[in-house]
Amino acid sequence: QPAFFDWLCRMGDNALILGHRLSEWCGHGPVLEEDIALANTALDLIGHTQMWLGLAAEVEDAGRSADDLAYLRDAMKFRNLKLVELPNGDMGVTLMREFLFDAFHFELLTALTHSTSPRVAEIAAKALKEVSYHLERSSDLVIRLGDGTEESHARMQAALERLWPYTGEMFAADAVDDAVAEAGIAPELAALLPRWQQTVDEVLAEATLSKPEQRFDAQKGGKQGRHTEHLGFILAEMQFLQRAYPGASW
Amino acid sequence: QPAFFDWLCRMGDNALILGHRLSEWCGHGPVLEEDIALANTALDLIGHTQMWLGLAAEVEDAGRSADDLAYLRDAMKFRNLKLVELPNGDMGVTLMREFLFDAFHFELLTALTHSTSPRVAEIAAKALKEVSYHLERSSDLVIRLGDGTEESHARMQAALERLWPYTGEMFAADAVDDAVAEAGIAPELAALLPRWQQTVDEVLAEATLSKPEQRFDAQKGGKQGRHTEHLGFILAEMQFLQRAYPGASW
Amino acid sequence: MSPEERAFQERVDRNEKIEPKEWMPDGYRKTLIRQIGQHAHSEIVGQLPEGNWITRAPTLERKAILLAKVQDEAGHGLYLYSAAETLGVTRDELTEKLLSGNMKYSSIFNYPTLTWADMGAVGWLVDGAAIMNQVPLQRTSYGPYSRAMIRICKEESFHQRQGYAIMMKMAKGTPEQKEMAQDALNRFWFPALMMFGPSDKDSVHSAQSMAWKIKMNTNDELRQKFVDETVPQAEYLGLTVPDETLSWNEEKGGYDFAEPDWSEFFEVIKGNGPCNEERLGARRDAWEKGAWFREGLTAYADKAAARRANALVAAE
Amino acid sequence: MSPEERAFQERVDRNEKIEPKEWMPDGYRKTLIRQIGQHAHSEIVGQLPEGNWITRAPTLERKAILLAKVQDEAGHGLYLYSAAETLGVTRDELTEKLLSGNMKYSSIFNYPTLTWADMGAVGWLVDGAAIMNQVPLQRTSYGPYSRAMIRICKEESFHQRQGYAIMMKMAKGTPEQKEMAQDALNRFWFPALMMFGPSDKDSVHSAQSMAWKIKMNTNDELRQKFVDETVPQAEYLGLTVPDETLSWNEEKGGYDFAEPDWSEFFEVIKGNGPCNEERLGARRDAWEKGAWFREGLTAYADKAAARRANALVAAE
Repeated sequence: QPAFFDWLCRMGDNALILGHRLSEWCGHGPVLEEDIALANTALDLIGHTQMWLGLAAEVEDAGRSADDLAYLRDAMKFRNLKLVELPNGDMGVTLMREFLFDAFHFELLTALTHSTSPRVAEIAAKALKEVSYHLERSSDLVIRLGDGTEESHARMQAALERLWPYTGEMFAADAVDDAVAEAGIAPELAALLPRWQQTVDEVLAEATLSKPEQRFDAQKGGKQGRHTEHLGFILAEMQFLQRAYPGASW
Repeated sequence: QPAFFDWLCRMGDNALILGHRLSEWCGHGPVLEEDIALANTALDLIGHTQMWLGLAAEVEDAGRSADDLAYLRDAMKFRNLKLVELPNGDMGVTLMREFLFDAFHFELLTALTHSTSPRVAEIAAKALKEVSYHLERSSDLVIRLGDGTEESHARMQAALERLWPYTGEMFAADAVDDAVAEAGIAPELAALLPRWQQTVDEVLAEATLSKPEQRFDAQKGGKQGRHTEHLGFILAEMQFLQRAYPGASW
Repeated sequence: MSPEERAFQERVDRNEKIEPKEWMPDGYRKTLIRQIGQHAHSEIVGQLPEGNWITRAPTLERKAILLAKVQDEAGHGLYLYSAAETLGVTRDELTEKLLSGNMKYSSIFNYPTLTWADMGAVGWLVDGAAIMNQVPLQRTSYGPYSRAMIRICKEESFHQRQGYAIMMKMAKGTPEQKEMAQDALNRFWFPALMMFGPSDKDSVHSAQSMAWKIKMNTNDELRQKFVDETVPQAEYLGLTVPDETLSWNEEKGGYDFAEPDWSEFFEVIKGNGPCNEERLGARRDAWEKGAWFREGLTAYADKAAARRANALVAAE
Repeated sequence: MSPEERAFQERVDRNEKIEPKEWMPDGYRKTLIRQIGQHAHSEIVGQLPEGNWITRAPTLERKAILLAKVQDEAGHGLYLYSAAETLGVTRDELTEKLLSGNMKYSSIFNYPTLTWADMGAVGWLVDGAAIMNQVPLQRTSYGPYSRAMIRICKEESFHQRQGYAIMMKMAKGTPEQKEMAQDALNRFWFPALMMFGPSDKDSVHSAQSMAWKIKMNTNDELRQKFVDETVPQAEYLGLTVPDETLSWNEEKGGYDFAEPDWSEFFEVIKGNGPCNEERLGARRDAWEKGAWFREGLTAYADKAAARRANALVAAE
């Protein structure tokens, strides 16, 4: 049960923090269509956050709500991947991150539709529809920008190098992951790796980008609450009103 | 008394917010000497904050401390000038802002050493020593960068244009300023303007910079709690720990 | 009036819609491009003051609602740019004009959003005033514009209700929340009144635009209507409209109210508003930093087209 | 050994200080440049993890103390670069080597500061380990380096006490604060042990450096000393050192403790630490963005010199 709660927080926190990062682009995108698409993706992710953290709150059964979990935990208690909390960088970094995460997210949710927990399966099915579209869109843009101008190619390659060491954390299982896998709630993370690699290989090839040679798992710890220095600043901003006006209703 | 409190908050908040902005440069300055000088100026300003807000808390006599005032007021209750909350921009903007403020700060503190309030006079005398040095340094750098390369000249001129509309607020007296002036606590703000103008004119001339033609008082309201959108983000960051862990001792 | 012009005016008078490829007077086309373009720009720039609070929205639900709203605004920008494009101007041309300062956007977006209550006030007052302007424009003479307005008005009135709901929460909330709500009303009241433009007597181009049904009501008519609808809403919230002269005028069946400070209005238009520099700066920055992105997509499209052409040649 | 080298070594053995203009072996000079340079770089990069919390310091007093501390570190960087410059290398040359990755800085600064307790842990453990390394270096053979160390050690021990004071507040504070304190100790313990370098048996260059009195103690000696001093301090705080094997060894009069994970150490040195990219990125960024500033000051200095020269000519 504590493992299930922890795992649900991981699902919710990934959606929340990535949604936060994407929403930072609002009004600042390179073309109007992109502004809309990013806001839309952010909106989907906030919707997922409500579902995952809502279920986490139920499972915990300690009187906390999804909002309490989102707004009243400090960084040590957040369970998101380091990948999703990195700063947006240029649009290349933002899109490459989306793609690398979407490709994982898609495989994970697909597997979760067969979860032994009906609630999890139900949320996954809802989210999967949206995430299929996220992946379609981010793959497409990675390909077009990778195989665009020299500059767009260079930026996409740089983005890939920057993010690569953070991707391994998605597949690095710990005791929490093992416990939910054993209960049939979630898949073995390692089992998702081959299909993720295949998607990534195919898209990078079409995008004329080279897979980095560095280790892909140098940067871990987010799932256990050991984050980058960036998360604290995200939370300071995100949680300000709830912290400054405790108990107020909005 | 409420006017005195408000006025003391203005003094303290200017120091606090400008100190905050300068401290953002820590470790990111263009040369080591500059890193040190900016940290030192920030440190002086935080010291002034402690004195002004400390006195404000005493005058208010409502059980609040200087830290309470710094960490538990939201933006509407902050009384600093808009000038000091603007983002740092490049080092040109940062130094030009310092100069424009230092030149005012110097005149103001000089006058305050003759305050009818011995406490105010005492704080002003302490702060004046440091601010004399701030002004000396920022004038010198404005001159050297204004009369440096073409690029440094252009950046300093751009910084001046950007900041100019925010300078008039320093001299725009309202009921609070009138009340403390009448009580002999503080000078008439308008009386400080000629000497400020003279300092600015002299330094800009030597820096080969042109005084902007726009209005110098288009941007006001900070002293009355109507700020720019930037202040809220400063406070979210600055106040995080006090807000997240109410009542904790640090 | 030439025979063509007369025939055109008669169609307008009969409430027929003018469609893109049909003949229209040059002035009609130019005025429409200016008006629709400025409206589009306003939607785009209008993302910024509300976007400012997305990352700080106080609950997940409020965050989702705000995101959806800002996204709608970008969508409105899209419809409107498309409508303008039917008049023979490209979106990029219009954007360049915005960024160079040759075209304006609504001055209201040069005011800052300082507390969460402003998310309420913007929805309630700013969208409210916008709707007041836009509802009649659903019947405007230019077909694509009229159709864009119909879509937009539907969404805007939804936004206005959401804004009012936020104001309600704030006005009925803690003392601090109520203070924020009142402060937001204080700050946005007069700028909202300015959204209808200067008094009719000072307004240029109005008569011709009204004859062409590009403008359907006078500025003063709309402003009066707005005040009459909004004052009772403020009362219901328990908030005070920041106008001491406000009073019900039985005879005219509407409120008497103070004019906004038009010198402030003209200062803001001149660029001296609280956020002109931030707003246009943000848009310029987005445009400049996005150049590589747009160029990348174009280059890919060109390559893809060339590849398809080559494939066709090879197949023959 | 040449006669010069022999004479040099005898001076070192007699604890005479070597001064800048005096003869010294090439290897001595090079090793010192590397060591002092890396130490200087560590002070500069070391501003970043603590700088990360200045804007979020929880009280005005803590903010002032932290600002002063980070400022001291920059000052230490200055002394050390000056000491290195006496060996015939410029600060800019050293900086370029740092930024290109050809010179290192202490790996400890590649770890993030995640909570306010880290401001305590860094002062207590990181400055503590640094002092342990530096105190003996006050007696190092190279005069300018020795004098820099004397100044630095005085300030560092002040910093260490401040860090310990923060830990005390946290460890004796609310349950959340205590949790942060324990977590900080958990994260910084082994990286602090790594600060003394690999075990003596794996350490290159050590013997020569010790003969030259550039290095005064072996890595393992210092590490043991650090553990022996620090463990009781942790106990006094009521915190648990994250080493289950830790135990008092009566016979050796010191603690037995677990070695850090040296593969992690080498990974961090290779660039795979949690913050390598951020730290070096921040310094590169500062350097690049500051180019116009440095060039501006240089240009002004040149102009001013020319003006003085002209004035002299005119006066003659």
